[in-house]
Amino acid sequence: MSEVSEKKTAEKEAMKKLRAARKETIKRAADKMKKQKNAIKDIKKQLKDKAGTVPEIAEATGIPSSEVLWYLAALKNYGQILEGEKDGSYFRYKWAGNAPEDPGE
Amino acid sequence: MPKILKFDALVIGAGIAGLQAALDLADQDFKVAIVEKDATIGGKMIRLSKVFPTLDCASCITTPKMAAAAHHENITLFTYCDLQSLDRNGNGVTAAVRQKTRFVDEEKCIGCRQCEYQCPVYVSDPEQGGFSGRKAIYIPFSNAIPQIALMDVENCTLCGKCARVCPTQAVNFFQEPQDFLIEAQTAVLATGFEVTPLENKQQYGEGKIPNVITALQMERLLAPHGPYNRVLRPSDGMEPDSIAYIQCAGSRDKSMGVPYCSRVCCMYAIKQAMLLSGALPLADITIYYMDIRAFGKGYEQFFQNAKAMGIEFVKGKVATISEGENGGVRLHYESQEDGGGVTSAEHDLVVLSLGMVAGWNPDGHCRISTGSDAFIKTVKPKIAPTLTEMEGVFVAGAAAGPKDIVDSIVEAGAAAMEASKYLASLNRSVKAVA
Amino acid sequence: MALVDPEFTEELERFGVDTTLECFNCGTCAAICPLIYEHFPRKMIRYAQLGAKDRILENSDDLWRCLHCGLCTHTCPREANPGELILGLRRFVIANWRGTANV
Amino acid sequence: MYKPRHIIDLIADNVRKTRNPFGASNSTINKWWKDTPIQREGDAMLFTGLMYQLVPYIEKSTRYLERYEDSYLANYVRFGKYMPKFLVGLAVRFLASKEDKQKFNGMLHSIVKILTKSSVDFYYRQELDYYSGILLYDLGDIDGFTNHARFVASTLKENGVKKLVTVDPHTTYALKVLYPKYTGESFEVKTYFELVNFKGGNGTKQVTLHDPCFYGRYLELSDVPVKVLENLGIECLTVRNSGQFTSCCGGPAESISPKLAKEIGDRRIKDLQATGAPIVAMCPICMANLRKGGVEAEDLSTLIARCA
Amino acid sequence: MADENKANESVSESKVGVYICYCGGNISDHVDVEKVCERVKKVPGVAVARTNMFMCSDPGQELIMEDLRSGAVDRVVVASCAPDLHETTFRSAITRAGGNPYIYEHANIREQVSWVHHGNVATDKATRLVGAATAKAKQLKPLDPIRVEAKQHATVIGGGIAGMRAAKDLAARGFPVTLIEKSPFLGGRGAQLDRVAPTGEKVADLISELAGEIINDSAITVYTCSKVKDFEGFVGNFTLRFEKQPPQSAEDRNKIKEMSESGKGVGEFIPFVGVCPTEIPETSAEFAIETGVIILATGFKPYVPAQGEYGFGEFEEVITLPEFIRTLAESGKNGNVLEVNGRKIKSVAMIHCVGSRQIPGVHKEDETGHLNEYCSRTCCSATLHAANIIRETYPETRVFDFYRDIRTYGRGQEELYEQAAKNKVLFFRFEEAQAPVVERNGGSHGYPLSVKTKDILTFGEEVEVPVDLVVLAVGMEPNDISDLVDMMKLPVGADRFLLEVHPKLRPVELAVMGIMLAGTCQAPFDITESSAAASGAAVKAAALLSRGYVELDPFVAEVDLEKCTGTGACVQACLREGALRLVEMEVGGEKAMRAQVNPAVCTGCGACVAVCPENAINVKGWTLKQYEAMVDMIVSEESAA
Repeated sequence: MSEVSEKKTAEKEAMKKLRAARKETIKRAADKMKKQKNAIKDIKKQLKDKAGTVPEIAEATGIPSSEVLWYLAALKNYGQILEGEKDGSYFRYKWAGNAPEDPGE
Repeated sequence: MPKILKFDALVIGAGIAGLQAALDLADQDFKVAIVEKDATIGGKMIRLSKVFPTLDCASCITTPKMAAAAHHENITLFTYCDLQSLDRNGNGVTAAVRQKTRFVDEEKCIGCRQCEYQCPVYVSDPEQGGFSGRKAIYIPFSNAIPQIALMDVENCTLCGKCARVCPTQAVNFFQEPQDFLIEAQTAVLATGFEVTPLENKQQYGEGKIPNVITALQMERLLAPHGPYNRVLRPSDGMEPDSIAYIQCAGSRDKSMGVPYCSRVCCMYAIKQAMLLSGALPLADITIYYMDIRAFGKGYEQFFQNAKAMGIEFVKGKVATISEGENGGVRLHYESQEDGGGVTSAEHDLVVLSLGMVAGWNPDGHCRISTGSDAFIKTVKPKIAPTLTEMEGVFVAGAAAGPKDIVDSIVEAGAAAMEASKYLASLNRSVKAVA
Repeated sequence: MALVDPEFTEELERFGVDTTLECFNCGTCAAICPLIYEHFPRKMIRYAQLGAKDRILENSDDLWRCLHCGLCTHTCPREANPGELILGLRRFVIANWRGTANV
Repeated sequence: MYKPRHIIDLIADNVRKTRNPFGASNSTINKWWKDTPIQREGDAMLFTGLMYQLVPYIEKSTRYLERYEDSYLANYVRFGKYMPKFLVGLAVRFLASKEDKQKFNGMLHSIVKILTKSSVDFYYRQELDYYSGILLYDLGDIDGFTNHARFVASTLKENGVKKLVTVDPHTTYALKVLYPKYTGESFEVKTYFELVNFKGGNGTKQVTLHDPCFYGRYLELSDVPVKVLENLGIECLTVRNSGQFTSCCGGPAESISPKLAKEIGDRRIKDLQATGAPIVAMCPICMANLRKGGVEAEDLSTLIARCA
Repeated sequence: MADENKANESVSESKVGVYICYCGGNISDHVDVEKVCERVKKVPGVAVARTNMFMCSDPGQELIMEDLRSGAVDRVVVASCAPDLHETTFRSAITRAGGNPYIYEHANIREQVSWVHHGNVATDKATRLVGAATAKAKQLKPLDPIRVEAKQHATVIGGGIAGMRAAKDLAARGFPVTLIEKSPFLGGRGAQLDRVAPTGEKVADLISELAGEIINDSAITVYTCSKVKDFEGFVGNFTLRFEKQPPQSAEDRNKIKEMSESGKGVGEFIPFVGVCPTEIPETSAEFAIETGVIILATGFKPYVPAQGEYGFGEFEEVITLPEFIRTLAESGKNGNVLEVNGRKIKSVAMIHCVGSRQIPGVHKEDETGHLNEYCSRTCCSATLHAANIIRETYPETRVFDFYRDIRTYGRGQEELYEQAAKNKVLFFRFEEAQAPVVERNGGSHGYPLSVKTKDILTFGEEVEVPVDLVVLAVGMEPNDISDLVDMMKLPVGADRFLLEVHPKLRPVELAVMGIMLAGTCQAPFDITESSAAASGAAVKAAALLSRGYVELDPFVAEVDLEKCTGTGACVQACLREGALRLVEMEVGGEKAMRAQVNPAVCTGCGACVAVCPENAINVKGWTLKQYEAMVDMIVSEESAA
């Protein structure tokens, strides 16, 4: 029992050190993650009720359209976005109803 | 003292040339080690959509060779490993190899991707031309070999979610690189190529003009599990009506330091054009070129078919690219055939047919020099084209100059032949001594 | 059109131009030239390659459109120095004028 | 478009007669030094090549030419050489405004200020400061250029000049690259901004730098002014087509086709205005041609002098 | 009792696993793969049905292996591309999972479905094909491959650079090699060159080196003046009969004459002839060899322009590039102007793509009705190389080059093009439909010929070049080996070159197992590429020989002795000599004649099955019962939509 907890403490210590050593990278990654979370939240909000095209989502969220497409591709990759019907030269995208929640939330 | 592993033959690079050379050696019952810098084997080819002139899907050809190598009883794979040095040593060669850190225990990982699903950070995915995101811990792609996750520490917040969810406790934040030696009697260099850097040609926008993409990026758009699962314009997701190819965007151009022809660009552009006209039947596709170099078996016929399919070929090198209206891309060129003079055309999506530059510089790693083109020098280019300056070390594929897949595979066989002859000569001399 | 006169490129060497035939007619110079004028400067270079002196003299005024800005020379994939070629052709034309005037 | 032959003959004739393309005496044109005390002895000679001084005349006369381009009057240009007053009279006596002359002379004064502040040991002798002949070279009159250049080079040599500080790209290119090739005489040539060696200053603002072709491509000097300004706390914004890929201001076409010059200039102005910051030039020809397109660019010299 | 039940019910108890591939979209773009999967799950005997993006990928194969290991399935059906691509991939996966590779059935739903049908029809057809495969799979029995010893010997046919390269490689690897060459000389077409592009090496040195190695290697037996007469056998056990005879063709006799005039002997390189490795036979003799593998290196011949093509045959001043190369090499330098047959050549035109890149409707077919639509790959570099030699050796001889596309693709070749430009070669570009015209010159310019073309580089204007000589850069055509093609049943492509199995998967192998191809009998190649192809072929041969045996698929005829009545109908019908015969054996205590199969020779064609009145003979793995099961399933409702 004590051996296990000792090991745990040691691990925690090591992680602490590692966090300190990688402080800057972690900060950068965390900032990026935060920005991503907000963007994904905004996109999700747009798509909750109705499917949208990239320019529509970009217009509504204020996120540049190239980034919107990137998020949609990334989210689609992990099953959170589905491609819908084509509308003119653009496709509509919708939030996948049964997809697991984004683990980051 | 680092551990020493012994093999008959060592192959550097697990692209199609390296895999073929390894298979041809292993099929003769030689023990082969493959060292690959990437996290997966398969090289550039596994990242392609379909391949000319047969239009087979690249995966259909590459995956079985990857699987065959991975499962061959005579082949051992060392992925995510850098070759530090390669030196002659007695009758053979010694390679110093560094196993880079995946931060995932390779023995324990079962490739279940739980870590990947749980990871909260999205990272631009180079495997998808940057058009999509993967996570900070990930498996390179679905048909990667081996199916082992790796961590991108530059984008990791050390939140620990991956470690908690891993069913085999494979995540190891404290992993260190491991150095080891491989001793072999012969080696084959199959270090491949990289595409010409975009920065070399300022007039083509240096990658900053929206909807100007590279041909390798187009491979991803056309590939079965590409970023969008279809061809869309990256600036806003529009399905393009007009697509243009700029040939010699990274070759035959002394102003960018690449005077030689890259040999594959004409054919891959034609191939992509054909695939595009299948995927987007209404789209106009134009290829701007200087000379179409369809030299291989069946290539000229492939080119003529493309013309017959309505793909437009325009003679003239595009001089500059600029941003057009509504996400369009404007090309400026001299129209040579219709006497039209200098003109410009606007397209929804423009693909740069970038060329090949050497993938690996042996300088500082082994005593092999390169030609003026920076590819590995061969010493008997005509009758023994895979011989290098180093005894017992042979070269195959694009490592010795731009080459298409067919030529690379054939040359890999030739390198394997040279290596097996070398092995046979050593064994005979050993026998003679005994 | 007139016969090809290969001697001309050697004649041009007197005017400081020795890369006439190094151009492989890709058209970069014409397209990058700020003038955006027909096939200029490649047209002139091609006439020089062919030795079409009469064409050069007929169209000689075009030579002076060139700004000597050097963009074509800088971007020429063959390093054939199109800008200097135009300059050399100007010299040839001027010598021709002056020579003719002397006759 | 004017007949190149007429223009060339006119200019060649002027240079032959008066050592500058306008057919006026150098002393009429070159007066900027009069109100500035500069030593007549030193290490390097300031060599203006008269470009800054000539620009007000060029500008006015080309505006005149522009008016008549493609009109029947254009043909009369060829009589110019028989009537030297055609240009001299127009340009020198009436057209160049005092205001303009002062402005361009002011740039030379700034350069003197910069060199002094940089502790450069330089001197000036107006009687040795000649037009370089570059226009003749550009127009293809290689004989005219060579004759003139030989004269200038030998005059400088005879007077013991070894080092030159130049102020504009055309003269710099002529002296640095063409003179050794065509006259056999070499000088150590530096542009004034290569000699700036002070830092600090009061500028935190941003500017748009227009690289002249000769600095950008022929002499590959574009990085230097950027560094100089950076040291003064001035940020140079990225301009589409700059450095080795800079776009011509159109100026060089002005003697043959002012219309063309303006067309090209207007396109360049679009590139420059895209950044939104004030435009800075470093060549008198560029300045003049940008101005024709409605852009009042500041000269690099006055900017440096102002912010130093 | 229990065992017996199991045996009887084995068919109905077979647990079939069905694995359906998306093939990236190749299949799934047209076939609703998931729907097929759902439907197939309902087919009796299907234990599991799964899909994957790429079944051939490692994770895809792992699905199959996992089901086999866990015992969930014992028969495997993969529905994917054509079996020639991946059947072996999946068989070896089954082997790795501990199963018998022949419990496997392949349904081709790409070439046979998604590439030719679209929409619901495609999905329905795919379902039926998968259903049929499943029905057959239930009936599959484990089989053992037929193992035959491979003769440790290789034969190379053709003594050019590729043939020599392959022979030397295999000998150095430790296998005895026979090299058969039809002419008296080694060196092939390569010997008819001088210096080679782009390295400038002398072929004399290259061929001398290779031929020397061949002659001095005791493991290599060279037969020149020899032609293959007869061929039989199968991989690992071929028999070749060939005849060695005194040279008869005019070409050979000329070369022998040149040899004697050169004063050079056996083993020495004679320019434009080659190396004679051994005495030239004076009498005919027949030989036979038994060999494990055969490498074909039968080479190419240069295209001969049609009468009047660019003035060929009409004007003596029009010659082909090979002729010119020889002329250039043999004309001693004599001043700054090239001389040909005493004629000063001040101006040469070189025309590309003669006999290559021909276009139906533009170019005329040859007398056999063929057009060479392919690019001959080597002519651009060879032409520019020759142009450079002219300009560098004879500065007063001008060169004019007429091309369609300059194809200097290889390492060091673009540099040749650039060098030609530096050497002041003047280029003209023409459209295929507006080829240059070679005409007698009026004589006003002092040149015998003129070449006129609409030049793309000059904005489509017509240009005229007066010349003394026109050199036609002729392409490559395969040597006529129709005898070998018939004898060995070799696959030939539309371009008349030998056809490899697959340009990437098996680029140097022919569909006839044990026969490889090397060099220009496959396609136009330069020397570098021919050498690489030859070594590539050699390594395949080496792998086959080093194993010592060959495993053949067990899909051969099998006689059910209980049903056989010895009618001999099968022996009559058999297409392959030695595959079937009647032998005397004891049946029920009496001697009787019964059919017997030689599995190594049988090709499993099934001709015997069709004629047996007793249904006593079947092809293993393709039995009548299995066929019936497939047909039943195809027409049944179970596999219908």
